[in-house]
Amino acid sequence: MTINNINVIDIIKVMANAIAENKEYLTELDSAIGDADHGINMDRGMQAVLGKLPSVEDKDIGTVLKTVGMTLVSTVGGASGPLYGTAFMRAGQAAAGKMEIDEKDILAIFEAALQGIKERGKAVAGEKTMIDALEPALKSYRDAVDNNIGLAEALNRAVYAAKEGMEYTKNIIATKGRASYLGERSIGHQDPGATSSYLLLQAAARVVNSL
Amino acid sequence: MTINNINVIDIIKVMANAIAENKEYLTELDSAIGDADHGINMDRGMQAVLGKLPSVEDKDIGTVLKTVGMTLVSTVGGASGPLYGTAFMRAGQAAAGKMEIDEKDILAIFEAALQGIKERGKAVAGEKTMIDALEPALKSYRDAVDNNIGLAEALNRAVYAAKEGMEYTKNIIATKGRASYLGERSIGHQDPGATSSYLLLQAAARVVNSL
Amino acid sequence: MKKLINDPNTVVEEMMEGIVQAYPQYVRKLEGFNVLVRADAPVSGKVALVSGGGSGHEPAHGGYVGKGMLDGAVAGAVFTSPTPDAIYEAIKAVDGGAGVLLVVKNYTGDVMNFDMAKEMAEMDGIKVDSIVVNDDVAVENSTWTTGRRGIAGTVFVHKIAGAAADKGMALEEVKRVGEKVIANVRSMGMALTPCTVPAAGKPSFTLAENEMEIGIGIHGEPGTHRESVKPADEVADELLNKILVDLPYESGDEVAVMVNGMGGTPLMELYVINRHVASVLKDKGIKVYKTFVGEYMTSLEMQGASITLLKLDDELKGLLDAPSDTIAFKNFGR
Amino acid sequence: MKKLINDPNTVVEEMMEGIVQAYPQYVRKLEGFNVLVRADAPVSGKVALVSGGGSGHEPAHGGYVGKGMLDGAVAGAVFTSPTPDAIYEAIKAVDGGAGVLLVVKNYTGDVMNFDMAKEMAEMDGIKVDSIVVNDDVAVENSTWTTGRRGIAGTVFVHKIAGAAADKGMALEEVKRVGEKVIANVRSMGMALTPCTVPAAGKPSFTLAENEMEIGIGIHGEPGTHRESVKPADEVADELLNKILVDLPYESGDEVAVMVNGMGGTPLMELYVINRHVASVLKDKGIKVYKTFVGEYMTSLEMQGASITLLKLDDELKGLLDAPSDTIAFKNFGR
Ligand SMILES: Nc1ncnc2c1ncn2[C@@H]1O[C@H](COP(=O)(O)OP(=O)(O)O)[C@@H](O)[C@H]1O
Ligand SMILES: Nc1ncnc2c1ncn2[C@@H]1O[C@H](COP(=O)(O)OP(=O)(O)O)[C@@H](O)[C@H]1O
Ligand SMILES: [Mg+2]
Ligand SMILES: [Mg+2]
Ligand SMILES: [Mg+2]
Ligand SMILES: [Mg+2]
Repeated sequence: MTINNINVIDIIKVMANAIAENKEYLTELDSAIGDADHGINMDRGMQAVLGKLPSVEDKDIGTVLKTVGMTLVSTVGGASGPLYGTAFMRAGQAAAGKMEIDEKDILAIFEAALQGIKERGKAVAGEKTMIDALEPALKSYRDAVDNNIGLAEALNRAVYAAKEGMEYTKNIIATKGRASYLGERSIGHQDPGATSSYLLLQAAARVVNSL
Repeated sequence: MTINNINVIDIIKVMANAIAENKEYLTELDSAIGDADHGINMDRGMQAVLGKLPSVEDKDIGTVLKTVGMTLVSTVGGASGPLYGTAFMRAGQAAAGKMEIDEKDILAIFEAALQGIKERGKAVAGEKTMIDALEPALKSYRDAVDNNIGLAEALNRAVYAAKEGMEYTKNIIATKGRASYLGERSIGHQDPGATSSYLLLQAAARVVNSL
Repeated sequence: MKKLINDPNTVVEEMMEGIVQAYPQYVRKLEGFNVLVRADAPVSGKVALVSGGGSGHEPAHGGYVGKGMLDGAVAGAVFTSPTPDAIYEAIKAVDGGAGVLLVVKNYTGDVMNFDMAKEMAEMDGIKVDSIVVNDDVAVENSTWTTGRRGIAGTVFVHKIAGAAADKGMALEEVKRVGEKVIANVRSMGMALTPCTVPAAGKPSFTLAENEMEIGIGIHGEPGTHRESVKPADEVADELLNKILVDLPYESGDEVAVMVNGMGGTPLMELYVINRHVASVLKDKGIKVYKTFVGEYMTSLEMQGASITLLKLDDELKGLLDAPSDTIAFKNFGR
Repeated sequence: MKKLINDPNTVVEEMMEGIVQAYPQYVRKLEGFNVLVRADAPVSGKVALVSGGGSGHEPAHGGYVGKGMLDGAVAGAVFTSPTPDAIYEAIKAVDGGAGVLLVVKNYTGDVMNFDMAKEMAEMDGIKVDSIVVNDDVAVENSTWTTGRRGIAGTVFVHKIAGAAADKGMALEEVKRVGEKVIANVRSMGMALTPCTVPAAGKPSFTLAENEMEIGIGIHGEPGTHRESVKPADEVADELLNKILVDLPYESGDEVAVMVNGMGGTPLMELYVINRHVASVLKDKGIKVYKTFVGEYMTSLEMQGASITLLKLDDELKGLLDAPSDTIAFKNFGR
């Protein structure tokens, strides 16, 4: 199965809606262990992205993703802006020139995105960040692709793993980002960035499932 | 009937207690139409007066009252400090040198005190101030003395008139003091200064009645 | 009541100590009195300015003691005017032989206590005069009431009369300049929340979550009326509408603007207000010569703001621009 | 939420306009960006300083733009670090040919965004370096965490590195001085009340009437722990105890003190705290060279305070005393 540039634009739109719908929820999560702005930040960024999409409607997937990344970098701010911005910019590099992508392309794109986040944030799994949702998701997705399971199902498995990773963040102490200042007190609270990562992946899977 | 310097000191003590007991009440009245400090101001002053009383224990009534006045001037502040301070200082002048005072002396003292308040505050009856308690009280007292009614009963009548005057302040607009800034909004609230005046007179009457 | 204090009964004394320990280069305290005077007081041959009032208006008035502003500031209990004896001590400590001007805010208590102090100092042969600031347009001006209150506009009086004294003007001249400021300055304030006098322990009034109080003074008193909360621009309009017509301020006038926070308002909000003030004045053809945004005359932790306009002529502009160096009002002369 | 604003979505832009309209003699705004630069930027041949962070910390950082301190200040959304493009524009606008030093507070977001901007400016051939302030002793310093936060001590970095640049020092030297300040400055804060981000509409945490939060940051984050409210002296002790042992500050040392209000605290209370700080330092034989009491690095309307100590040597003393003329930090050189 492949998806084309129009599908990718659809995915971005559904991602923006998912963030808008969960703006308050993400902010509430951030108020428990951060500074109560993650939903606001992400929504500001995704709304700006929506405004940029018409200008890349007929462009290749690489350009679309790079535009999303650059828009996030210049509108989100905070920690999540450079992180998600870098992720989408790297994803765009990995998809440069393509009008269509298949399971394998998406694997490369996903890998590049996560790698970007890790380099920018100098964090690894287990530090109570978005990486705790994304890394297991990527692993599940890679396993599924290696086993030639279809794109839709592979993405569903990635979403499932992201959800588990997101929930796992409740049990651990934050050692990166603002929540790290809380030490032990961060235990029991779900990481907002892991949650937004789960929501973004879920949005992607939904669109692909509906194709 | 006469009262001596010791009785006057007792009166001042009972006055101080009455103010202390009503500190919150007076402040609450002032918070409705003023700046929520009348009880605090008066109590600070009367407590300082209590501290000064031992030094005038065997002095004449004029000295006692003048000391009370000077202490109030230098510890109360606000509007009530100069007003009550001047009242007691003028009362002290009227009682200068006396170790004992009778109904007539007390009339002269009371007149001097009220005159002092009026001069210092440039206010007249009907402006929703302590004068609205004191002026009717003085009138009742003067009538009683003119009719040769005894000191205790004359004071009781003064207290009764002060109470009526104090209650009357609920019905009128303030045109002097801080409450005047409220205009119509001051109606319905009892004036704190009229209330403290009533309490002071009541304290004096109580002591005399117990003699 | 949540406050970073030790004891409501000693809070003013402890504050005074904290100020002197922080800024000995600016002020010293008179032993036994809550009075701050210039570190170098008395300044010989210069007219001295003394102001004061209740505490709780910080940085007023101690923050304005220093070169080019006040020589002495007398602090009463919270929101309670100081007593004559303390004011009298301040007058004696700052008199440099050229006389002392008292800058009094128009409250019954302040006026009476400063008057008594003036009488005491005059008996000592000190030349004392006083001016009474009454810039608050919220309160109707009528001969049969106490008249208008003095609020944030007082700071312009300190600055400009202080500069006049610093320039060596005689007492009569300093008084004339101070009265010119008073004649040309108008203010009005509002509050989103009340404040709590430490000794009282509870707020002086209550406001619902959707209410604000318009026409407040600076002592936690209720204002002239209560309204539903509105956007900042509309709040600014409401205050400006009363201020502008009062003097009136008209096209072609030049003004200094002060957007003053009541103590608990974030600076961010004061700037949002100033944005609208600037645009309204521009629309009306009134030129803004200089603007001051910050906390100048507060009411403890009250959230709210006041707007002050001062109409300027060349003399006032020159004195407003003159150097001042105090804890809370520094001007390099630009 | 009660605020004097018009719209949470435009509050930062409107604040920026309000600042520029109030103080055109100090700052101008870069078109299209929430960036304030010196009215006379770029200053040719001088190392330029750029700082910034989320909004809501006013007067930081725009209030420190001017002679002797910052050349540019970048404002993000409320409590959200600014984006690289805005920081990049600031760098370009203030570079006077001698290079630009970025003063960054140690938050993941700030560090990443400033880093990206630095990379962008370096691609243009601009010499850029950065220093990261991490003065908050509330947070354990450990190599496997993000490290300590930057809070009010940052203002001393602005002042002193700014003075170094103003004196004509080269980028490397300005950086060395800035890092010396960072090595010698420690802070810790607490809150009696939370604050509300306008776009969030409700407080970022809640505290009971008898609770306070210790070890807060400056973004309305909860602190390291919660306690019953205590008298001001005990609160000051609790903060000082962690600060003093950390560097450590010892008998014979000379320090600058900053008692900083979080936005909603009356100045009165800050002075009460300073009184105790001064007395504790005296008891310990630590000499106070200079004290600053006021709102320097705030969290909107939060009530609370932080204490900062900076250990001084002769070089730092000279630079701390050097003249500065900015909206919120004026020093005549005394
Ligand atoms: N170093 C890091 N690496 C990866 N993710 C991080 C890192 N630091 C923070 N995050 C993520 O960013 C999220 C917070 O984003 P946001 O609230 O928008 O920014 P800020 O913390 O600056 O307010 C956290 O929940 C966490 O998932
Ligand atoms: N001009 C005046 N003449 C007489 N009494 C006055 C005058 N002004 C105020 N008062 C009295 O003073 C009382 C207020 O005293 P207080 O609260 O102690 O002072 P302040 O108003 O300065 O806070 C009022 O309730 C009123 O009775
Ligand atoms: Mg956040
Ligand atoms: Mg009162
Ligand atoms: Mg009072
Ligand atoms: Mg943030």
